[in-house]
Order: sequence, then C-alpha cells, then structure tokens
Amino acid sequence: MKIGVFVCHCGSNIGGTVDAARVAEASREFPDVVFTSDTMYACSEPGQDGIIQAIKDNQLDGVVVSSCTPRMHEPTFRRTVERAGLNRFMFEMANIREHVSWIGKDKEANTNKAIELTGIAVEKLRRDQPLFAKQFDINKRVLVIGGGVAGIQAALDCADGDREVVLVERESTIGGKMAKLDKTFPTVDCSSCILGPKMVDVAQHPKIQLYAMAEVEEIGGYVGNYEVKIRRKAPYVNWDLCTGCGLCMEKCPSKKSTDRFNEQVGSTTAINIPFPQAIPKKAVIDPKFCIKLTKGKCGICAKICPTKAIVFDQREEIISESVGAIVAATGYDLFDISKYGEYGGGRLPDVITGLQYERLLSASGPTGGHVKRPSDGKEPKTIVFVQCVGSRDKSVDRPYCSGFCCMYTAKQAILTKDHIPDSSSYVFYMDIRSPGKMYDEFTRRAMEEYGTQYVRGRVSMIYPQGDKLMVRGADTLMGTQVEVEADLVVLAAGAEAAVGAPQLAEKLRISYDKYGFFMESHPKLRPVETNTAGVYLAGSCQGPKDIPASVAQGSAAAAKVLALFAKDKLENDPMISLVDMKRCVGCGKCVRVCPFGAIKEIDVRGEPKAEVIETVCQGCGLCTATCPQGAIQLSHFTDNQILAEVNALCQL
Amino acid sequence: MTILTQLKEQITAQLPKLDMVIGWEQGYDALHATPLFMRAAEDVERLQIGPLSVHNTATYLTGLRNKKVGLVVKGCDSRAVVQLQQEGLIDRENVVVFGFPCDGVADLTKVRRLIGDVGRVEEVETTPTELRLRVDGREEQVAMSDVMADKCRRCQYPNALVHDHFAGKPREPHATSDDYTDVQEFESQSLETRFEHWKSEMSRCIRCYACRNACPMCVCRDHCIAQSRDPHWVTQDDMVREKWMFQVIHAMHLAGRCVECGECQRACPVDIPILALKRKMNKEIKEVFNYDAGVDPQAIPPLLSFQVEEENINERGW
Amino acid sequence: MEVVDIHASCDHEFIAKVEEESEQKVRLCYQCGNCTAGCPYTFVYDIPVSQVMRLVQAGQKERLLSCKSIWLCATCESCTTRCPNEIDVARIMDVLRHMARREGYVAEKNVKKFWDTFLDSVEKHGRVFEMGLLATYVAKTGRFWTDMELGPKILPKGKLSFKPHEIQGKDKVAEIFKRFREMQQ
Amino acid sequence: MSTYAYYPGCSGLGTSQEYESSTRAVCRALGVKLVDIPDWSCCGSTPAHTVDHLLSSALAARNLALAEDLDAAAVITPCPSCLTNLKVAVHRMSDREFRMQVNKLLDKPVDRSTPVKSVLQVLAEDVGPETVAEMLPHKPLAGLKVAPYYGCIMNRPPEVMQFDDHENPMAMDNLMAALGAEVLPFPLKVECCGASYGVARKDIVAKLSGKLLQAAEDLGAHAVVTACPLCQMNLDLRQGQASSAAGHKFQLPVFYYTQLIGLALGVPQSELGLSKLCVNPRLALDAMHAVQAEKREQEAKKEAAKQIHKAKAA
Amino acid sequence: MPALAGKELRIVGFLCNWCSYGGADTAGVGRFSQPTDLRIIRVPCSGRINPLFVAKTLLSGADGVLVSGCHPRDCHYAEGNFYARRRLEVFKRFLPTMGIDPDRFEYTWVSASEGQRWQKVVTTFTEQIHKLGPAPRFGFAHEQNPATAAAC
Repeated sequence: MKIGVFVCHCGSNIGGTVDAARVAEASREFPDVVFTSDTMYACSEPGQDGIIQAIKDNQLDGVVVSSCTPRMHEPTFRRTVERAGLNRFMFEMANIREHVSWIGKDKEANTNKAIELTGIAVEKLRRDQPLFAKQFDINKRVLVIGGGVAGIQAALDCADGDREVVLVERESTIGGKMAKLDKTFPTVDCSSCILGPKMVDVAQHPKIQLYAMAEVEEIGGYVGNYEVKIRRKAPYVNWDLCTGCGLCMEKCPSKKSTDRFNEQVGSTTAINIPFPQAIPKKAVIDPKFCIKLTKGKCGICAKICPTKAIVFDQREEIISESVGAIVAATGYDLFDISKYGEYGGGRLPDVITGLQYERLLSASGPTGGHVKRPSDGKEPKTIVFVQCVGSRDKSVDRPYCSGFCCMYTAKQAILTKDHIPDSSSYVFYMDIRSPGKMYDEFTRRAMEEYGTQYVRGRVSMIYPQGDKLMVRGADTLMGTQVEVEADLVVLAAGAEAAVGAPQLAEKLRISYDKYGFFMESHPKLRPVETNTAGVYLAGSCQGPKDIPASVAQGSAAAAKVLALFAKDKLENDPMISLVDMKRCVGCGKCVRVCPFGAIKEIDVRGEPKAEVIETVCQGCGLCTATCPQGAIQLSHFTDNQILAEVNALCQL
Repeated sequence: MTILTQLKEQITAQLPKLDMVIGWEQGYDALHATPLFMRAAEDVERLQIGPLSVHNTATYLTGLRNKKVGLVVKGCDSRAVVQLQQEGLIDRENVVVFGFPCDGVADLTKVRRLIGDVGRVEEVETTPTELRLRVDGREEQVAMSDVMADKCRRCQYPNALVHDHFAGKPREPHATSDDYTDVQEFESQSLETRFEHWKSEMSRCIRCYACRNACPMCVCRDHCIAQSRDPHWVTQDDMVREKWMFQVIHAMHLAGRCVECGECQRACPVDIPILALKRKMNKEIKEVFNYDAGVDPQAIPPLLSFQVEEENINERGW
Repeated sequence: MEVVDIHASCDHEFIAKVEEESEQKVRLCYQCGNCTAGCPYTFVYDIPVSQVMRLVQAGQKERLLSCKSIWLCATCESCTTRCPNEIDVARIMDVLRHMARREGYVAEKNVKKFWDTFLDSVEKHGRVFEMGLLATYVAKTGRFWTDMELGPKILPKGKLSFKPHEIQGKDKVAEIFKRFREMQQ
Repeated sequence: MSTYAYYPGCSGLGTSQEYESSTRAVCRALGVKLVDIPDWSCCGSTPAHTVDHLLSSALAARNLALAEDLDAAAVITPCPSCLTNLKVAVHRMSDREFRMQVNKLLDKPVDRSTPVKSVLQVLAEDVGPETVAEMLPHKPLAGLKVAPYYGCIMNRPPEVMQFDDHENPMAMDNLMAALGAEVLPFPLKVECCGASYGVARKDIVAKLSGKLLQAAEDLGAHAVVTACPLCQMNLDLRQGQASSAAGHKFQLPVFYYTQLIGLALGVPQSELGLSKLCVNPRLALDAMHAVQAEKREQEAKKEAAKQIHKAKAA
Repeated sequence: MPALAGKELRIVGFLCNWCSYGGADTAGVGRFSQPTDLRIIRVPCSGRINPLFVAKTLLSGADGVLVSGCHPRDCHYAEGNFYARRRLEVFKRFLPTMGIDPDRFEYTWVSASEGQRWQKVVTTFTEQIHKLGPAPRFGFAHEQNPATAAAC
C-alpha cells in the first residue's frame, strides 16, 4: 500500500503551535508512507489540488490529512480523494487542530502529539477497505413538529414546494407564542394580523395534514423512511362536525377553567376555543374543569350544539405516519418567575410575566385591551419592567441571554404609554441588547419619544406596601439604591427549552444542550441541521430567537428538506456492520442488542447465522463490541483497526 | 435402591429415545473419572457418580446441537445447561436432563498435594466423609473435608436446577450465600503484589487453551479470538502480556455468564488459579446487577440489557 | 474628580489576595447592582457594595481599605443570597475588613472598638459579659451619653447581670485566641 | 423524639433571658429533649468573623467538639447569630484543610460533622405545626394579629442554612397559625434590623428597625414575632429610638415566638417572661382578647337568633 | 517516538464521534487549554467500545485510559451508551483483581456542547494519572524472551 500524508498549517491555527513541517517529515517513517508534504491550507482549492496531484504522481492508495476535526472537513477530503480516483473511504484524518494546536502552547509536546495522531491515522488507513454505498428509496413526506411561527413557515414552504406535510401541534390551535403577542417589535405590527393569514394558509393548504392537540409518541426508522406514531389527545368534540360557532362557550357553566391561551390572566370556560383566529377553530373540553366529565352531570354544551359534535366518551388515538424527513420546531417556554422568591412572582398578583402583559395589552385578551392589573382591576399608572428574570443568571442555572426580552420590554413600555398616556414606566436593565435592523433605534424611541425611564441595575426585591408594590433596585450609574412605588410589575421572564424538549430529542435521536435546547450540526455553518440525517431544526427549540430569526430558520429547514427530497434515491452510509458467516455461531447476541433491528437471524445450511440489513444499519458498532468471536465487524471501525491504533500508541 | 441404581434405571428407560446420554465412568485409574457417552444399554452399567465425577457434562452440549442428548448433571453442570438455554445456544427440547443430589466433588489437585503424586490408583472407596485410595497395595485415606473442591463448599445449588428426571431426594445446599471472602482476601494485598502474582502465574501458562476447551460457556470454539488474525486481539508472541490478555478476554466474555463450575481451573495442567478471575467478575455482577448466571432460563444476561436509570451505577459518570 | 490610571493603579497582588482569602472569583461580577439594590446599609455606605466589587476588580486597594462601607456591613447575607453569579459578596466584605484591620485602616472607630471589646470579653470570660462589655465600650469610646435613655427600660427587668458568667474552660477559650495570634505571626 | 445538644448562647443569660426560659419550657411541653452542651463558650458572634474566619470557626467549633460527646441528633440553638457561626463552621470544616487549621487552635479537636439546626427548625420540622395545632384545638391565640419577622440570617445564605424558603420563610407563620393567631403577610421577613450596630451606630438600627415597625403597623399588626435576640432587642428595647428617628411613635409589642407558643400551651408566666419585654405586651393581648370577646358576643347573638327562629317555627 | 520522556504519560482516550469527540472539538474551538498527554481514538459510539480495548490498551503499556460517550439518554444511536455504561462499569470493577489501579481507567459522558466540561475531564484525569505515575509493565518482549524479540 502506498500512503500519502498531508499536514496542514491552517495558517497559524496549527502552524502557530505545531511544527507542521516536522510532522510531515516524521510521517515519512511510518509504514507504507511514500509521500508527505505540509501545506498552508489543505482544504483550500490549491491544497486539494495538491493532494490530487500527489495521488496521481505517486500512485497513492490512500491519504491521511492531518488538519482540523474530521467532523468539519472529512466530507471535503473524501470528495477530494474521490476526484483523484480513489475510493472515498481510503482516507483518514488526524485532528491536530482542535485536539492539539488549539488546546496547548507547548510546541514540542504538540508536535510530538501531532506526529503520533498522524501515526494512528496511518495505521488505521492501512487497514481501510474501499466501501460502496447502497441506494434506497425515499419517502417524500415531511413531519413538522410544532405549529408556532417557525413550524408554520417550514410547513408552508415545504407544501409550496409540492411536498406533503404532516404538522403536529401540542395545543388545540397553531400559532404558538406569536399568536399571544399583541404587537411585534420594531414595527409595532399587530401580531395576530400578520400571523393570522399564514395560519389560514396552513388550514387551507391541500398538501398539509394538521394534527392539533397531538404529540409525537414514537419515531422509528431512518432518513428517508421514518415511521412516526402520533398521539392525538381527545378534545371531547368531534372536530369533523364542530363549526367553531362558539355557542357552547356562551352557555358553559364552568367558568373557572385555566385559560392557557391567556397565560392564566383570568379564567375561561371548560369548553373553549382559545381565541377567535384559532386554527383549527374547534372547541375543546378541558376534562379537569368540565362538570359533565368530573361530576357526571351538566352536558349543556351537548344539548345546545347545533351539529351535535360533543363526544364525552371520546378517547385519545394513535396515528401512524410515514415520512422521509422531520423538522423540529417546538419553540420555547417561559422561565418560572416564582423561582425568584424576592420578586414575589406567583405570590403577588400584580407581579406578572411579559407574556401575561401581552395578553393585557391585546384587544383580544381577557381585558379587551384595557390594561387592568390582576389584583383589583385598576388601571396602573406606574409600571416597572424588570429585565433578565431567568436570563444571564447562573444562580438559577440560566446563564444565557434570552435575546428578545430587551426588545419586547421596550415595545411594552411604548405600548403602555399608548394605552395609558399619563403613566410612567421604569425599566430596570443590565445591558440593552438590540442588534437587529431598526432595533436599537426602537429602544431609543422608547426612551426619547415615550419617556420610559431606563434604570441601569437589577432589582433586588419587590414587596407590597399598601396597595402598591415597592420595587427596590440599584441605579449603578447613579451609584445608589433606588426605590419605585409601582402599581404593576412586569418581569421579562427569560426563555427556556419547551417542556418535554429533551424527551422529544431522545425520540429524534438528536442531541440537546444542558438547558434542553436542541443541538445543531454546526453552530455557524449547519445551523438548521442536526447530527441525525433527515432531522432539521427551526426556531427557538435550538435556542431563544425572535420572530424574524424563527421565520428565517423555518424557511431554511424547509429548503434543506426540499433539497433532500430532490433526490429519488438516497445512499446509505457504507460504514456499516458486516457478518463473517464462517465465524458466526448464531448466538443471536448482536440481534438482541441492535438498537435499530438491523440484524436478522437467517438459516445457512441448517445453522442459524446473523445478517445485517444494510440500509437499516446505522453503523454504531454495538454489535461488534458484543460479538465474542468478533464475527460481526463494523466497516471502517473494525477491531483490527482500533487495535492497530492502540498498538501504534502503546507499543512504542 | 441407591441413587446410582435409580439413575441407571431412568437412563436405560430414556436411552432408546436419545442419541446418547453423557455421564462419567472410571478413567485411566480409579481416581480419575472420564466422561462417559452412553449410546447402548450396556454402556449405562459403567456409569459412576460421586466425588470423582468432576467434569461438567454440559460442556459437550453445543457441539451436539442437532442431536438428542441426555445429560447427567451435578447442580453446577445444570446451571451451565440453564445458561446455554437462556442464550439460545441449545434447544431445550433436544436435551434430557438427569439430576441427582451432589454431595460435592474432590479437587484432585488437593488430593495430590496431600498424598503426593502416587501414580496409578487401583481402587477408590468413597464414603460421605472419606476417600480411601489403594495404591500399590497400601491404603491412603483422605478426609473429604480436606479435599472437597472450593466451589462445592460454597455451593448453593447442589441439585440440578433444571431436570427431566431426578434420582434420590434433593439435598440441602452446602451454603446459603457467597460472601466472596477469597476475592476480598486477594484484593487486600497491595496492587503490586496482585500484579506480580499474575505476572508470575501467567508466565507458567503454556497456552494449551485447556481452560477454554473445558469451559461450557466458551461457545466460539474454532473461532475463538485468541487464535484468529481477524480480529487480531492476541498475538502468538511468547509473552506474559499475550497470555494474560487471553485470560482477561475469557473473564470478560464470561461476565454475567459464568456458572462457576470451575472447569477452567481444574483443566489447567499447570494449576494456574484462574477461577479467581471469574469469581471476581461474578462478585461484581452480583453487586451491580444482583444477578446470578445459570439460574433462570428466562433471564436476560446483564451485559446484554440495560436500565435507563441504573440503580448501582453513577448515571452522570465520572 | 481625579482621573484614575486604571493600568498603573491596579494592584494585582491585592486582587489575588482577596480572591484567595475569600475563595471567590471577583471576575464573575458583571456589575448588575443587585447587591447594592438589596443592601439595607447602602444609606450609610460611602461606597455602595456593587462599587466595592468593581473597585476590587480594578485593584483599588487604598480606596477600599480606607472606606467606611466595609465596617458597616452587617453580613446580613442579602447580597450573597441574591447574587446572580453566586459570589459570596458578604464574605468579600469580611475579607476586606480583615485586610483593613491587618493594615491598620479603621474608618469606623467605634464599630471596631465595640467588636474588639466584645472579643476581649469572650477571651476573658469564655462567654460575653454584656454589662461588662457595655461598660468597657463606654469607657474606651468616652461615649457616656450613648443609650443612656435605655437604662431605665432595661435595668428594672433584671436581665443584665452585674457579674460575668465565667465558664470552667475559659482558659481554653483564651488559649484559642492565643494560638490564633501565634499563628498570625 | 431524639435528644438534642442544646447551645443557649450568651444573650440567653442576659438580654434574652425570656427567650431562653420560654424556649426551654416550650421544648419541654412539646417533648423536645434538650441536653446542654457542658461548659459551652461564646460562638464568637459577628465580631469574630469580622476579625478572621479561622478564629470565628474555632470559637464555634469548641462547642461542636464538646457536643460530640453527647451523641445527640443535632446541635440546636435558639439564636440565629450563634446558628450562623456554628453552621458556617461546620460548612467550612467539610474542607479537610480548613478543619485541620481549626483543630490546631482547639484543645479538643472536632472529628465529626454534627448537624446544626435552629430550635425553630426543630419545632417546625421535627415537631411540626400540625402537632402543635392538634394540641390546641381551641385556638387560644385567635384574634391576635401577628407579623412574623425572621431576621436576615435565619435562612441565609441558603446553601449554608438549608432551612425554609430564604426569601419567604414560613416556619414561624405556620407555627403561629397553629396557635390560632391571624398571621399577616409581613413583607420584610428577612430584611435586616440593624444587627449589632445598636451600640456603635444606633442611627442605623433606629432607621432599619423603624422600617420594619412601620411595615408591621401598616399591616395592622398587634405585635411582631421574632426568633432572634438581637432583632427582638432592636425592635423592642430600641423602639423608642426608632420612633424618634421616624418622628412617629410606635407602640408594637415584640414577642419571641416561643413566648406565644408557651402562652398558648399554658406555660407558667415565670418561664414565659412576658414581664421582661419593654413594650407592654398587654397592648397586643388586650387587643386579642377584645377580638375574641367580640367574636363570642357575635356567636352568642347568632345562637340566640337561631333559638328565636326555632321557637317561632315551633 | 516515546511519549515526551518525563513530561507526559501515555493516556489513551476512546471517544464517541457524536458527543464527546465533538465536545473535545468544542473545547478546542474555545481554546480551553489542556494537558498534552491524551491521545484520542475516535469511534462512532461508546457502545462500540469493547472493554477489552481498554484492557488491551492498559496491558500494552498505557498509563491511563479514558472513555467518553454521550450522556445517558442522549446517545446518537439511542442505546449504545447504556450498554457501554454497564460493560465499562463491570470492567472498571474488575481491574483491582488484575492488579491494576482502577483509577487508571475512567469512563464519563461529555456532550458536544460541553467544551468546558471536556477540559475539566481531561485535566482532572491527566492529573489523576500523573499522581499514580507510570503503570507497572510486563516488560518489553526482548526482556522476556530474546528469541521472539529478534523476530519483531
């Protein structure tokens, strides 16, 4: 075998702390290595051309590139060697950047380490075999999980691309958080007026199948061929018959039901359509509050329903769908403000969240758009906004910035002045984060035009004093403690991962960070892809985002889906397990542990043997680690390859 | 009627339906038994059971997969049957198990240590408490309590755990629990002592693989990774390291599967105390998973399953 | 107001010392002001506590050790409890006070005298002798008029003993002080 | 119930005698067994930790070492200042190095980590307000409006104190409710009263305690209830100074919570020590009695009306 | 090329591609400095890591072995790390009988986002191995058997 080794300087990224030339020179001593060189940027066009030329000139059988992480450029270089006529699996990478040059400054130790890492790559390559992909069919339907603005955008774009879409929404209506907002920054557009038409499009699009009040129960399969089970909860109303006329709501005697849509500002009826623009506009019974369902009596709604749509004994159902790709757009939830005992959230009725305040501002909200404080319905005159409640705070395990609170607080301060001209607003902030088009100008307007008092400092405590709330904070610019007697306090509750996000991630087999936000494939270059092929991300499920960013990601995810669906066949990753029939004793241990059901037992001349289903195997290698006689080997990560790496490192 | 007579009757009755029944007979001398493969009624006469019936008859089972085989088993042998059945390596309907209450077997290495290598033993008389050996006309007596195999002293399963026929009445277990004092004692020595112990013991290994061949759970047989090039886990180099690696492989492959029949150590021609490795493994399997191999044919071996929240493993890792 | 040369005047050794003795990282402070917002003593401070933190970050030793604030912190723990960066601010205040003592800065003489008198009493008797403590404090400060009006309120209650509550192990307690002083040297 | 090693604290022998005696009486009545730490010494209080943390921990630790011989479930103390010093000592001595340093200052080294609790925590958690309520079905303190004030360090910092909600503690609230008292939502439960600055800087105490008294008065409290000798002294003995500073005369009795539990349980006056309080407790108790009397009168009227109604119906 | 004599010890890491290898990348991107001893072998999943690889590595002269995978429940292949956890735990517990300090082998979970955690894991583990010092060896082939050494 003839091997070429290419050591990358990556400008000074590697060259700064690794003597790349020496690595190349030392690599010449490795077995089978016939050519080495060091190059400034291996991934650049001249860099790649150099590799191709060297392969041709030296009749190389395989190539090692010592540069950055294979998670970055392995696909790049695989294509390079393929262009030179080699099988793309006759290639290995040594990661001498992320794992060497960037984590230490000792050039001697780094260079030595880089040489050794190159050495193990050579040893692995010496045992590489050309591998060839298998083709398989692709199901060109897409599942979108979450019907907030990101999911809506992804669904509409995919459907407009002529692909069938299955949209699953946990609540009884799509719209997500955006539907609850009164206005949007920085344009002060009416939120439901701009979102409403999109929601209607979803309802009317022939290519979109919407399941509201539904959650993803189980996901099996792999890219191109996912099998999804959807649990559809019982609304106790036959939605095929319900016309959304709302008669039932008028007559329902149980009026103290939790009003989820209005963020529990006030209460609603047990049978309910969350808001006038709901999609689907269908009634839902809350079984916790329905008198018929809790006590067995009542049934008024059933009596008056003109279409006889009420079904008290309705059960939830499981629906199966087959799709080829999945977009996760599950959004975010709000930080629980009661975790700040010193603010009294949850204890003091007039300490509310920003989203609750949106409902108080909204004309479709429980107060009809008149700002009235929850405790006594009085119109507040002094309103204090507190920023970073559950953001940038390590002590509550939320060290990240939620990103959009500064902007919505400025918007709410402006709207407050519009609603109550003789009011004064105070905003306690640490820093103002407004790096968007027209964003900073907007916060300036809140101060300059609307007279909002911005106080630079955190609030330490809020306590009732008479029928007012005493807000004690700091003005660090004045260098003193300050107090404001407020009628209403609005806490800018931070964003956190949606309830159940980690569990969904586990079903999707994608990663999530310690806060429950889903992990993208690459933070810069693959922001809507995940490490699981065929699963894409849109919106705040990946991290807090405002509306334009969420919409952009919805479209981006749709573009990825449409690109995937542009092919008629997909190729499997040929790094899969293969059985050596001679060695297999048919004990079935591999069959038992395979997480994908990718190994089946077959009969070979009366003997049981294992066989890998090539398009189902995902290449984890669990079977290889399980088989005692090593009869099933994961291609490209065989026992012998790993043993050779161990030997190269240890038997020095 | 003695247990042996009863057993012979049961075997004779079943033999026509079977390809063979495996038991024990006298070997090259009266002290050494050897496995007996009974195919005809007259073979049954040679059957002997007792403290010299040391071999694990289940060891042969996987090689006879398509045959109908009868098996005379001690308690420990029966655990191997259970374990093989659990792993789907035998078809239970092809195996007829003859059980009897086992009073424990002699460890011939202990006998040899007591009376020396005496050569051909002409006759052995066994009583519940003694072995009386006639060698060169003179008689040697050894107390069973002095020569009983260690595994029998702590045996909790003297009666076949699975059986289709049972001769005699089940007996009380020899012990009710195993506190692994031997493992603890070994580990009370310094790390260096332990390391050097194995280094020196393993230097005596002649790589005959008798330990593996005697093991009822070593089902890879011709495909053992100790002797393959692909995968190439162990080299043929004459190095302690390679020999030791094989023992580690054997112990790991037996994790959660070893029924502690002790055949590996018994078969070792140079008396390397390798059962200690399996004992250690079993101790840990018991501690972490509260699991005993070869007891329940329906159980799933602990290393072929998992719990999302492990009770005895720190979930968040190191 | 004077101009501070933030490079030249930054006492890195001082920052390191504060961090070592308090076992806190002052760099974690992002100046949100929550400590100042919650501190009940801000009204008597010459430097609010969040600025104390900033001055530590900036290595402004002289200004800190000579300030009043560090003597007026009652360790009520409101800053520590509410700090979003989980800095034990009260402990840093304590450590600054220790440093001020060691280097002879005392911006609130009476406060220090009261504490010293208290500890003298403990060293002498094993427990605090309240009446003796007051008497000594008054003698030391010369503030004879202080709390005079409270006398008629408390004395008739018969709570204040005119004799110390000596304990058997008082020499053992004194020994703790002695060993501590030896250790300091 | 377990036996507790009891650490009274110096002020219990002087300014807070009534806290000390009522604590012992209440513990006895509720079956909480106390064994005094023999020959205990001062914990060092605030002054010690302002000098040095090692010295402070050593002064506290001497008592922890003495308590080890008692083999008690926990060391308990009524005083939050003592509590803090003892708990901080235990907390910091979990670091081996620090413990060795502390032990170098001591004759008798500390070798175990003994849990330290406040008496309040024992009454709230080990006895429980439910038990107290069961003992007092007739709700003896009905009508008494109390503002429970915990002081700044009973619950803070939470990592060390490990007791109750650090922003809105409820232990005393629940105990007072168990006695039948009307517990007001006192907003400044954990705000500092001025602590030990009474002597050196009484202006501070006058202002901070004044705020607390004002808040309690605004709520319509008959009395403030405390669990801390220093808080009680600042609010009670120095109420006049607070009044002068505020330019408004406060007249709020300030009880120790143990006095009110003792009163409800029928502990003798000699142990309750109500007479040792500066602001006359009668002010509160009379108000309570008035409310109770009024309620009885109303009930009697109702009953009479019922009887008349019945008679008429008959 | 021996490990930098005197400075480094031989530490081998087996990392799953999706989480821990990514975590080590994240640590690199964040320039979280680490000791240089560790050599990382990349495998698709911690479930691929047969404990015998660890055994082989330790017997071949490594002073420490570190295995790292996705956090339980986050496995890219759904279940690989659950099996790995059991197998590696059992193996770690087996080490004392082999005469090998169990502290020479650790297994842990680091996600692709946890660059700082990776830095801490590497630093702590490397310190731990340096505290233990070089592992006892079987000696080189030629010390044991000159005949086979010649054939090497």
